[in-house]
Amino acid sequence: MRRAVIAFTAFLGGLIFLLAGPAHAGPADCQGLRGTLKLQGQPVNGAKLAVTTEGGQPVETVTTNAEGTWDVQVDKPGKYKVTLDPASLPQNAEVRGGNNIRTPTVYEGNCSTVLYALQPKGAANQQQGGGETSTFWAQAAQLTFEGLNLGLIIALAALGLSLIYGTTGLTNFAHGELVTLGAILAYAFNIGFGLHLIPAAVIAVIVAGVLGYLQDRLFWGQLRRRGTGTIAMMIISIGVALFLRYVFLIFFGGQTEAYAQYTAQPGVEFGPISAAPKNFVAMGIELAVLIIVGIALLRTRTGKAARAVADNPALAASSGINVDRVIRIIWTFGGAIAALAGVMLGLSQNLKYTMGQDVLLLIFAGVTLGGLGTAFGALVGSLVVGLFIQVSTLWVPPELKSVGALAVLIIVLLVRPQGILGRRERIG
Amino acid sequence: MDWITILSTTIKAAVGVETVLYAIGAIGLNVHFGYTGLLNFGQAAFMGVAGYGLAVTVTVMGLPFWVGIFVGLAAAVVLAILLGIPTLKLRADYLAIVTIAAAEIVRLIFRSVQFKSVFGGSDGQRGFSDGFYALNPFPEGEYGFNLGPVPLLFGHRTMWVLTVGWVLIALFSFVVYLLMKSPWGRVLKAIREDEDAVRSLGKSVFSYKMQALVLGGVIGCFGGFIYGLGYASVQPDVFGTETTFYMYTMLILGGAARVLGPVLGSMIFWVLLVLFYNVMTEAVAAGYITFLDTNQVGAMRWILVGLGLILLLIYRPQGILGDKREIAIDARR
Amino acid sequence: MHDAETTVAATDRKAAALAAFKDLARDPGVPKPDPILVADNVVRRFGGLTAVEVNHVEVQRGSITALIGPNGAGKTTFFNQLTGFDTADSGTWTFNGRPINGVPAHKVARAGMVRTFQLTKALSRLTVMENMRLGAQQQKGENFWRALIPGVWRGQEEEITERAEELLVRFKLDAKRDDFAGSLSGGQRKLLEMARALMVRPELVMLDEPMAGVNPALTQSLLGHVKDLREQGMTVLFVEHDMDMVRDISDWVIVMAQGAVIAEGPPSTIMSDERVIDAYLGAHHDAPLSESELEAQLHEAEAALEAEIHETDGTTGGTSAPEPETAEEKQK
Amino acid sequence: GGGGDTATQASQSAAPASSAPAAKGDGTLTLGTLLPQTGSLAFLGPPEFAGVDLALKEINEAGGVLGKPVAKFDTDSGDTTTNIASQSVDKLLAQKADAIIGAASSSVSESVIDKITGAGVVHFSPANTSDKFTTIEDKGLYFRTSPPDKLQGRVLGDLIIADGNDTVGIMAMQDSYGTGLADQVQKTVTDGGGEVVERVDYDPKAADFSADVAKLKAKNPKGIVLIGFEETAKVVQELVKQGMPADKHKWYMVDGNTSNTNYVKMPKGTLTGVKGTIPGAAAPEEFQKKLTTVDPDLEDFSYAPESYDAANLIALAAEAAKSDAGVDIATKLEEVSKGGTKCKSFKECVDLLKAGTDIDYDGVSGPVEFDAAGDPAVATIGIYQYGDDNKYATKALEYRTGNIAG
Amino acid sequence: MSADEAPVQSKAAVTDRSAHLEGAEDAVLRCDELIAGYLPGVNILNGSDLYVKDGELIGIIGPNGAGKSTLLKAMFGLVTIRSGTVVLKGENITNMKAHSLVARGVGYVPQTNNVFPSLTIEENLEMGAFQVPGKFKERFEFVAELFPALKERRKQRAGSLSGGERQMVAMARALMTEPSVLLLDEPSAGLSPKLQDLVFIQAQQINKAGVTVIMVEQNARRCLQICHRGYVLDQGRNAYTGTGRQLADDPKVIELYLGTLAKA
Ligand SMILES: Nc1ncnc2c1ncn2[C@@H]1O[C@H](COP(=O)(O)OP(=O)(O)OP(=O)(O)O)[C@@H](O)[C@H]1O
Ligand SMILES: Nc1ncnc2c1ncn2[C@@H]1O[C@H](COP(=O)(O)OP(=O)(O)OP(=O)(O)O)[C@@H](O)[C@H]1O
Ligand SMILES: CC(C)C[C@H](N)C(=O)O
Ligand SMILES: [Mg+2]
Ligand SMILES: [Mg+2]
Repeated sequence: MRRAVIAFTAFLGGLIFLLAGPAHAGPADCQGLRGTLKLQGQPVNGAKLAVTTEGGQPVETVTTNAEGTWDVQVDKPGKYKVTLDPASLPQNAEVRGGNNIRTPTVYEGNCSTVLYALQPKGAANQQQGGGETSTFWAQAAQLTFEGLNLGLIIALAALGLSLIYGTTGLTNFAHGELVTLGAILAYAFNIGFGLHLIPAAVIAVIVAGVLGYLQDRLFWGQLRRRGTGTIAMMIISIGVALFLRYVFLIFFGGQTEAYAQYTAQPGVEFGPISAAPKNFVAMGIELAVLIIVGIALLRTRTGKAARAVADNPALAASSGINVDRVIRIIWTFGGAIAALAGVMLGLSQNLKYTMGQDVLLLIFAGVTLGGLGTAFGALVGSLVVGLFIQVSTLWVPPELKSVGALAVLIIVLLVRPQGILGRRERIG
Repeated sequence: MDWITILSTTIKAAVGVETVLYAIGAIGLNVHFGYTGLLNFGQAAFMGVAGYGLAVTVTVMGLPFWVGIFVGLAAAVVLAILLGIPTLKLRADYLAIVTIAAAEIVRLIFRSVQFKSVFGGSDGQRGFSDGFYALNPFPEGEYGFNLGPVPLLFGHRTMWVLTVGWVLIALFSFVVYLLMKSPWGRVLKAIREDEDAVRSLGKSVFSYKMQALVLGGVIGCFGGFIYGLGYASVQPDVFGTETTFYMYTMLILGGAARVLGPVLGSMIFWVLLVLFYNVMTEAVAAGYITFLDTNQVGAMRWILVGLGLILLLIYRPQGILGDKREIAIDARR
Repeated sequence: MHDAETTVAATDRKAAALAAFKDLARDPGVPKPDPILVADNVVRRFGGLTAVEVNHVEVQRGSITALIGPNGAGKTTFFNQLTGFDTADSGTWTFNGRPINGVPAHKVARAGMVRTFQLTKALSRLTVMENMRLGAQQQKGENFWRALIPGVWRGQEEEITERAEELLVRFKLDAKRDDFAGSLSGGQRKLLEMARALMVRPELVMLDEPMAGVNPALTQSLLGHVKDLREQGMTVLFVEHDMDMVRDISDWVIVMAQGAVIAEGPPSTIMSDERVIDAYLGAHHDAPLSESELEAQLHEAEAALEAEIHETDGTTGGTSAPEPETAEEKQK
Repeated sequence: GGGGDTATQASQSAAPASSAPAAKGDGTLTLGTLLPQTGSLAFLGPPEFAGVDLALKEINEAGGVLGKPVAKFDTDSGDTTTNIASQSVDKLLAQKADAIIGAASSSVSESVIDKITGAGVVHFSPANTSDKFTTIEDKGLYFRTSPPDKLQGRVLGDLIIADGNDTVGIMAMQDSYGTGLADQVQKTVTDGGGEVVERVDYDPKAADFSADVAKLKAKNPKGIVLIGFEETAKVVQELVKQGMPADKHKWYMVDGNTSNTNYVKMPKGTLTGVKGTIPGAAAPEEFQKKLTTVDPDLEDFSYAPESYDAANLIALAAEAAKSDAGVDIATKLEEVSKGGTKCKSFKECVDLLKAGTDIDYDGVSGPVEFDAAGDPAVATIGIYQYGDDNKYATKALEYRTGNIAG
Repeated sequence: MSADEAPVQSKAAVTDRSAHLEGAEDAVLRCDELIAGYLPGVNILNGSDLYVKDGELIGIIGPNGAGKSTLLKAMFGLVTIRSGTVVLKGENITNMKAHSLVARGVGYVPQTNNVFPSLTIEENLEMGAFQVPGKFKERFEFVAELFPALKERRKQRAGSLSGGERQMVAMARALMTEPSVLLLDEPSAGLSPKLQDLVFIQAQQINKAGVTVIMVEQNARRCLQICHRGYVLDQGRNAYTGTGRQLADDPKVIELYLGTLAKA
């Protein structure tokens, strides 16, 4: 079945190529209708076409020549009616879809082309008739894959956000820009310094980690020391987001860019799924990072200290935890992970100075859905968001795909106000 | 450099249509966030449903202007209730995300091709403001005065919008002032601090939150009307998350939970934005700034706005009118 | 000393309460002559843990009832169920004969049953006075439309303020009147919490460890106030670990352990109940330690310590540990 | 308005009576630009600014307009998510701009057209292609050098049919440009005997386009039409990834995404054979060179010719009207664009004008003949084809000139 | 109700600092004329002095809002000291960060917010032993014996614990490190009588082992019974000082701070 479709497509491709050459070599000042009739790549000679005005006034009746072409010049621009006489077609040919009447419009000084797609008799509409259900499931499989792909990238970005939120209580609206930063840094090393993307990405992630460290050291940490409240910090982060985004615009420009390697990597078929090899590698890396960080947070001393700081910084300090140090580590990792997410996003899609901002809402949705401040929550929530966005397009128009995911967010929170993995606080 | 133009546009921006509409939206937000502690990040949606309510009623259904205003108001109330029922039981930060999500859903529906015949797709709707301008008491011409060499003049249409707008601002500020001094406002502020405590004192938290949500939404929806009427058009992307962000910025800038905070914040925001931009374009054009070209000035202004916002909050975290003591109380305990 | 006149007045109500309890059996769940609150089969589980499993309990109207029990016995959780702050897995309870299980918290409070929180809930960025005012019920100005016309609620507001001021003086918070509640000390929060609950003018006030962290001298004077409340016809149900207080003011004591009511009775008898001593009071249930007891305790401790020091000798470096004897000498 | 010239034409002035005496006809032609420095069209800002700058340079080298050098103020149009455009217009109006060139996006133009035309200023867009502007209420002050989507849609649709695509899938950016153009293509294709088996209107700001492409894939169309801006690069990636490369399906692009910079990093041959349509006549190469003298960093040239022509036309109309007031310019714009001695540059035209000759300015972007609605009546659409290097030859396969109307 | 009115204007307050200066000479930890507060311009501590000698058990009592907790927090670097000094074993530690004090052997149990709600009990205790992770097992066994309830529930999140259970966790957390100076802010509050006893005994035992203990208590009588010396703090100043027994028997202190209830 599948094989047949592919073969047929290849055949069509050939057909198109054959058609492409001479079709529009007509005279520049042409006013009328024309067309070419072909059956399986071979011109159809002697097919009869009757051209009438819209009202039915006969204009001309023509027969296709040896190249299969026909041409009717008209005096007045306007709507015309073209009828192909099916009887004049070769025995084995028929018009696909069966409709042999066309109603094209002729514009002043221009020729309009009229198309009759011919097919061997009985070759029932292969194009659409390929069994709706199998297409549905193939599409569903592809979309599920896309959902996982997107979900994992979101999860990575969400993890960075969740780490920082969890430790400092900062709702960081500039997180999208940290994602962008990673992508742009990798771009700079990749294009600017001519490194291969892989080392470029590694360096970018490291640099972003260092920048994350410095950001806390020189900025957020200072604010904390001044006793700036979390709401003020949140608004400050909006300022930071604006600042960074437009700095990117100045240095990177407003256009879309791609990395030097792996762009438009041709897809490979895996059963019903068609995907680029880079997607699989990226997903593997993402999953590994997510799980390692998640476990580290649960098991390592620093991870626990991070959660302790999140709960109560003063008490953490009283327990001998160097709060500033823990927060700095988190910022370093958070920045690096966000950057990695950026590289992955840039790899999977393209780079733009607003790329992070564009996914910020999804990141927030993922974090919230999973339960704020829980590492694995971010993973679960983001996967749900990613899957919903993609799979929902089976039923809703793609332009509304975010609606599905956001609606799910609202519904889940209705049932579990604390998020999927979140815990309710006790009262009293 | 053309200082006269710079001054003129800057001063005009302090009272201009943008200032008015953002101020109104921010007043509503102040009721939500400043007083009740509802982190509503969907304020733009309230403006949106109002603007579209008006636009669709007049252009698509062909009904009179006043009916449009009524429909817009009703739409805001309905949105508040629809949004409130599922969300008001959520913790503040969850509420924030859900309201963003809801607002995005509203915006995406406005801009979708599916409903293009009703909402006009991404271009929105226009041609519904005639009813409003028909009421314009100002005859055609320019109004204002010259401040020395600086002309501060508005056309009659703008003048009419501004008059209505500032009257609304005064009205809403007064209402908020009255309410927040009253026991009703006290309950809201208490909810902001600790819902359970308020519950234990016999107040229906849900009902008060809902009232606050509706009130803030209805106030905010007038911002949507002013937008629609001021520009004689509505477009979906104007009612995106950014708009809400800017309103928050203004609110915090002016001072949350202060009656005039949002108004002052909005004025400062737009003045700074316009001033930065004008000065920089002029400076680039005149060759004083050489490291930027004109294309980058637009970006530079947002950089400066971001920077200004950061600095303001660092040095005055409570906002211009805010109370330092309130900030010093750690919200965590 | 200070509450001479209240003591006199108190006697009749107290006597009435005592009389009501006089002939009651000392069994858990014993029926009271005039119960204001009756709870049946209240169960609350958290995962595998059964925090509350109360078969039957009644609270006598006009009395001061203490609810005691070891930490984690389920006292607070029980309060949460009764007042609608948590949903019980099962159970029914009535207040003034009206079933109120499943009723939301604010309605419970409006019905006249008000609780305080063990971990205080101060409304941080409201002043102490605003905190108090909030407690008052049926405020005209709490209606949206009426709030817009100050004239409508002004008078009532003044009356409320006056009442609040009186309470604040009693609770020694008058100096903090215009400070943000968020700036109060731990003990002051407890005081505010209780004063605010009293602003509601409840029929039944449920206090969750009201005096933990409150200065003893102040506690003492506040006890007088609580007794006053009883005189005004209020019913008080309180959780407390301070046995002096329990003994001083309660007419009746209910003991909970592991979620269930294990004993009930007047304070004097309950404190000598074997189960209660075991589960709750421990060896030194009564009165502060006498000198000799203290000595005994110390020696015991020393012995244990001696053993420990021998074990861990050398591992604890740093500070030069003084000889135990020195410390003991100093004590004498 | 001041000056005797304007007084004679006052009767046909649609502008409101101005109480500020110095507002109009001050002798200096002042142009304002309202073009994207930020926002979703930021990438089109540079060529558009360059076009205007080049025209201005040439105009002022040729002695300016009405004997004075032309003044110009640049502003940002942002995009529809901000209110920047409106602020910018306020500023330009305060600076006494006589004509405003912009905005690029139809949506942005729509949001400020009332403001601009209400002030009696010419609103001249080099890039708006939405059909709406043909019929919009504009007091006769709105003009554009870019052809409404009708023509491009027609040409593209016919091209698709001529190439034998009986099943067509359309991916269109969801805005007035994208959906308008897609509608036009769809209509032409359907009339010509093809079938549009899937039409996906996507949100250009979407995080990714895999679902949109998956929809297309399910229908497996022969021809795929990509209508959008720079985000098309993402769509292309997705098409390649999901197994619908250009060598299996026929891809078609449009002016918004037929770019020589957008796809160069893709593997060789990704776009081989892909065709794209761009409004504008032949031989822009020399013009492009001139542009790079104004802005050496230019990579894309879309709408630079239209911007250039817009500035020239305004200047010529001002000369013809002997006034720099917006309303006066507007009355002459149609005249200088057609019916008379053909001329191709400002210098050439202005000399003819000074000699009292009726001129017909033929621009870089095409013949530019305004109809009564202020749209170009005739325009040329070039059909370009990509080669192995993922760039298209600057020489088109074919140019089709046609009337927009009809 | 005389006691309710007017806070104490103590005439008997330690007016002569000489006693303090003299006693403080060989102190492990001493505070001199501390001035500190939370809000700008409002001082909560108005020049309080305090010293504690090696191996001493010190009690601090006083009315609510006197500044007892603030004093502890100031010593521990959690409230900014505006003037005055804190000296630990000869080293000036004024305004030093809390975690570095922990490294110097100071432990602290706050009055409120004294557990990490989203961490399990075990993790809470692990945080207590943050700087000496090697000792965790051993110390855990020790505190588990003191508060068996904790061991049973080791995997329960502290946020769901009852008030008293939290207090146990808080106390246990501080005991994880074996500090040389221990600051306790109302450790017995909210505990059952049985456990209150335990806390006081434990404080004494720890003290016996050579740990210097400073204890703030509203269970004032009990506190004064076991402490070597006591301070009465009022309005941010030392109102009375003396040995525990002296204070406990002082009629003025009884009237103003201790009450007569517990004397029964
Ligand atoms: N949300 C919850 N999740 C899990 N366990 C809980 C939760 N709430 C309470 N518990 C457990 O239920 C038991 C009863 O708690 P409760 O707070 O009612 O005790 P209490 O009697 O008030 O104790 P205390 O005197 O210490 O305040 C405790 O063991 C506590 O750990
Ligand atoms: N975070 C804070 N911000 C502002 N003021 C505060 C803060 N914490 C405490 N205060 C004020 O400082 C004073 C002393 O508080 P502190 O907590 O030290 O009292 P305390 O002696 O420990 O009382 P308690 O016995 O009730 O715990 C109180 O008046 C209180 O209002
Ligand atoms: C810059 C252009 C591609 C803009 C597009 N023609 C529009 O009208 O929106
Ligand atoms: Mg409890
Ligand atoms: Mg304290």
